[in-house]
Amino acid sequence: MNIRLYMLQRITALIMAPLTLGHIAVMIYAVQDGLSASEILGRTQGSNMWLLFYGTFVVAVSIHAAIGVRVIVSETFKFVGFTLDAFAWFVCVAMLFMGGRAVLAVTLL
Amino acid sequence: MSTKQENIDVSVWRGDPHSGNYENFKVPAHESQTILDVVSWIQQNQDATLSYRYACRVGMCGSCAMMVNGIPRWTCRTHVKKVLKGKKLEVAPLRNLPVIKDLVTDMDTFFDKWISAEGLHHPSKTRLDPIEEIEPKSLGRVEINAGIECINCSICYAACDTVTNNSDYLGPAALQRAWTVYNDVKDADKQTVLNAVSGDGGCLNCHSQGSCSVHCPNDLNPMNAIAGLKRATATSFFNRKG
Amino acid sequence: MTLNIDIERQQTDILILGTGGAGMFAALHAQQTAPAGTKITIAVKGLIGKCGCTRMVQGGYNVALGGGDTVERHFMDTINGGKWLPDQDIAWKLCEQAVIRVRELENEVGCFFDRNSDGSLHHKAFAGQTADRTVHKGDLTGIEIINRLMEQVLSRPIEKLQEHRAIGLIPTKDGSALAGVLFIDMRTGKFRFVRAKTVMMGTGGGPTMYKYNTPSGDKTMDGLAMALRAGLPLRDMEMVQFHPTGLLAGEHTKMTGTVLEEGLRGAGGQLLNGAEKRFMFDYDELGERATRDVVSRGIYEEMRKNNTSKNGGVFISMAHLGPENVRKKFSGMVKRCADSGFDLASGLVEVVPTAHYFMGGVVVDSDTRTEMEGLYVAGEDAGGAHGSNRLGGNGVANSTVYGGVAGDVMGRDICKMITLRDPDEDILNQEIERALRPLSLNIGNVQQLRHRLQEAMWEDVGVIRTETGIMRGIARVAEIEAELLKTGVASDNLAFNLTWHDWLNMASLCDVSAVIAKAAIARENSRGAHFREDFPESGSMINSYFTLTQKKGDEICVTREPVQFTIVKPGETILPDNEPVSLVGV
Amino acid sequence: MIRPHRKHSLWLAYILHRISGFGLAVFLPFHFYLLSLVLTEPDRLDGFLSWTDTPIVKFAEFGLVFLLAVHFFGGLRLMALEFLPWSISQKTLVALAIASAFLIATIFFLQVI
Ligand SMILES: Cc1cc2nc3c(=O)[nH]c(=O)nc-3n(C[C@H](O)[C@H](O)[C@H](O)COP(=O)(O)OP(=O)(O)OC[C@H]3O[C@@H](n4cnc5c(N)ncnc54)[C@H](O)[C@@H]3O)c2cc1C
Ligand code: HEM
Ligand code: SF4
Ligand code: F3S
Ligand code: FES
Repeated sequence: MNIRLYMLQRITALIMAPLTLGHIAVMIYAVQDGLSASEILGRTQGSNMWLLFYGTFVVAVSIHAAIGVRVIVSETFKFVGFTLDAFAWFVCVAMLFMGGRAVLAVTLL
Repeated sequence: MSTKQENIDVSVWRGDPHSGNYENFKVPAHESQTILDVVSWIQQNQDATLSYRYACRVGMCGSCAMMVNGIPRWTCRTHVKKVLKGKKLEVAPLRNLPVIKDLVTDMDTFFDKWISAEGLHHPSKTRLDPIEEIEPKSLGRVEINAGIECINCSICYAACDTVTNNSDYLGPAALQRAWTVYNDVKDADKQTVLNAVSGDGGCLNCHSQGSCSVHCPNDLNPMNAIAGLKRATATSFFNRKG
Repeated sequence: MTLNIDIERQQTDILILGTGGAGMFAALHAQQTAPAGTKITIAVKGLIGKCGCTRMVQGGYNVALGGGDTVERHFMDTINGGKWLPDQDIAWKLCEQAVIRVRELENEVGCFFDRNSDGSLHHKAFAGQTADRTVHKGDLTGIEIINRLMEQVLSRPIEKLQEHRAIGLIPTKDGSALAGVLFIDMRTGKFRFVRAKTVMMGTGGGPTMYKYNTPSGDKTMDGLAMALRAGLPLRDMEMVQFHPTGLLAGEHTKMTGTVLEEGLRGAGGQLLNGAEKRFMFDYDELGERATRDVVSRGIYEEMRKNNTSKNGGVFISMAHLGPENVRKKFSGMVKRCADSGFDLASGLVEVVPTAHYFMGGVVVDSDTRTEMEGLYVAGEDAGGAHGSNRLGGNGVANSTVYGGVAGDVMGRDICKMITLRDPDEDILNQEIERALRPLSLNIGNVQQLRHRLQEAMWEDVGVIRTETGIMRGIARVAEIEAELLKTGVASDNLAFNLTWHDWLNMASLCDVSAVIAKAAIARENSRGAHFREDFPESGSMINSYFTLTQKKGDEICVTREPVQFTIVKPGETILPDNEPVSLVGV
Repeated sequence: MIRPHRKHSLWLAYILHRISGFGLAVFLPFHFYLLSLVLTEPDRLDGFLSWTDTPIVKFAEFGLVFLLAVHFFGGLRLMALEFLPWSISQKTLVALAIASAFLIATIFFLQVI
């Protein structure tokens, strides 16, 4: 763990904190009001605000999770050096890809 | 004392760096009896070849730590009654350190890491200078006082799973010492300390498992000290960037 | 026995034995003083910095650094406390250099001693002194000192031989100089002979031949036993300091004998006999606040009268000072007692006098040189600084001051020593044979012998002595030693074989016990720690003598040597005329 | 079996944080996948929406929220511990974090049902 990874992990966590809270709040609020999922989608789709909201989340979570999994893998399976970095990058890119598609799906369409 | 002699069933890890297993002994119970007393009774009366280490026998030297029923403890100050499960006791060498023989571990890595963490004073003055006036309530001193009575017993080091999982990790005691050096107004080279503890095996690896603070026999709080180092590391990261 | 044992041989320039205050400072100073490229090796029976008594120092360190205190006053207290027996040059240098050493500890080594709230150094009052001069770090001063020294030593290019037990000082063939030291590498059980140009011995004495004793378990008089065998003269060997309040918790626990802090009595702690009655005022008008030797004798008297507690001691009681208060003020002691099952704050805790410090030691000059070229001795192994009694706080001052002196002197002397000396191989073999002896004998119980030795010394050469008692003690020690020489130890695995080392410990303890007893016979008066019921007077001060013990052939010879009053004579003082007698409480 | 030296709330909080973090890292991609079905197969949007009504998916989604809640509060606790020089008992924080996680997750669960 070096200082850059450490700081990135904390900063992304701090970014995600309000976003997750917001996300969960919206969900609770929405469902409580008897709105269906499709109505939520209706709201988010085409909105740049929500694109930004979830886009940021996906970027942050990809970085955050990649670093997190990197630590777990290095401690548990003793991965080091290139293998470890490659693994972390893979996680990051995969998350970005999956998350990116999802965000596009719920906001752009 | 006419009551009939009670015994404790003690299983003790025996072995060398390559292999080992537990052996069972029956040890007479006494009213005032520490784990160290139990272990040395075995060596003195039952198995003369049992190896263990101690020196001060009053909790000052940190030589006698072992795993007692799975928990790292100073054996000279652990009363048998405090840890007895039924009438059973299991004693093993300290975790996370190589075994020399039986209950004796090689503590060199622990101390090497202490030095790698720059856990030592970097003088700013000489023996010809007067003793510096330092208020005991000053901020740095309060931080130092909280951590300075460490006896380097390695109990925290044995308790920490991050040490187990990451052989580069400097460990709680070394980092705590570094934190005290970092807070010392007399120290001339705090940046060296910070560099030493913010690198690969440094404070950023700590996951705040807290086993160090929970098991420290002196009630010190290395977890807190490490958090201090993390803060200092982060601050200096931003300062250098900015 | 033919010796086809393989001995590992190695060499160094400066070899240091022990990692107490003396050993560590010797290493640091040698490193600072010796020419670049000098090889320094430090060998120790335990782990570096984690054994020995310096680490166990509670009360603190005497130094004349404030409050109107002066080196002269510290010196006069030391001489008075030692009942005019100290070597005055050694005592003077101790007091003078302590000032520098404490500054060095603070400024270079990184120790921090407690401060007053305004930031200035705090000095506390220790019994028997005329000024508040003891600097300390709470009541864990030794941990602060040794941990900081340890870090410095570990971070320097000094060769470490840990868990290496010195078993013999090996001279040259002509016996004039030291060639090197023989060790057992305890981890493997192998012998190692280290040749060195200079050797500093700082193995720290340790009167652990008494039933109740305070020092760490590794200290068993090895150094003095080696010096005795090497034919070096030892002085003041009858002088064993007892601490009055050792914890008494039964024979089967190592807690027994460990010190309950002096401050308990100072704060008003009361000593009660078996009937729970105070008794110290029967012996001294200061009651519990009298000096260590007086209180120890008071307790011992009660014990002789059988006015004892369950385990055969007396009680210390703190409860009348308010349990909460006690818990706050002596938190460390309260916690320690609680860990071993006693309630110091509100209950009664059994205590007993316990052998604490050994004033006797190898004869050295104030540069730590001995009679034998190449051998230097410092710390508790060296005699002369304390005379018949050591002031609380002068022990760690002595080891750190003279360890540093030894390092400096060796660092300079090494320049004159071009080559290593060749050992007397016969003596080397003899020492190996001596150590191997128990491995080929029928196995017995060494610990039982140790108990018997401790009983004998406690009963017959202990707190209160008489000629008949000491003679009986000498006979008992001889008998036990003879049995030891017939007692074997299992030899199937010599790696970390503690029982073998117990045997070797016993051998050292028996040798030195005999010397203590013989020196005690030779002193026919009572001074400081040495109290002869048959000679209760202190004798003429101006004709003071100290005892000198030396092994000649197989014979142990004790002589009396007149004390040289090189700085001040009894009845005089070096303090200026109008100085107050005491600054304490002024 | 939790080894004896680990039996305390701080270690428990650590392992919960680790498991929940890892769990999130494993399951979040599935969540993403579900959502992205919208993009790749718009026709199945309706199907998807009704699909979320099936108990198994609901349960999975609840699990995700629960993990997130645990990890979220655990993470906040951690960062508070690291960045704020607090000296109050960390144990209360741990308890608080876990309790809140349960609370939120349960509210959410009840609401969805
Ligand atoms: C409980 C206690 C409290 C004390 N409190 C005070 C106090 O408050 N103030 C004060 O001034 N003094 C105090 N003293 C006395 C003080 O500790 C000693 O005077 C001083 O520390 C001795 O230092 P040293 O370096 O000579 O020996 P030590 O510190 O005892 O070191 C001896 C070293 O030699 C090693 N050694 C022994 N045998 C061998 C061998 N055969 N081979 C290799 N190495 C060996 C030991 O393992 C150890 O490392 C106290 C002593 C005790 C026991
Ligand atoms: C929502 C707010 C979040 C916060 C406040 C947060 C906070 C943190 C923190 C502080 C750590 C460091 C733990 C340590 O070093 O011991 C961490 C680790 C981790 N996080 Fe998060 N996180 C959040 C969301 C997520 C999400 C959504 C994921 C998954 C996709 C995730 C996955 C991980 C993983 C795998 C780790 C590594 C765990 C470990 O090292 O034990 N986190 N998190
Ligand atoms: S911090 Fe506590 S447990 Fe760790 S080495 Fe120091 S005294 Fe031992
Ligand atoms: S147990 Fe280990 S992970 Fe950190 S808080 Fe203590 S060092
Ligand atoms: S023997 Fe020294 S701490 Fe236990």
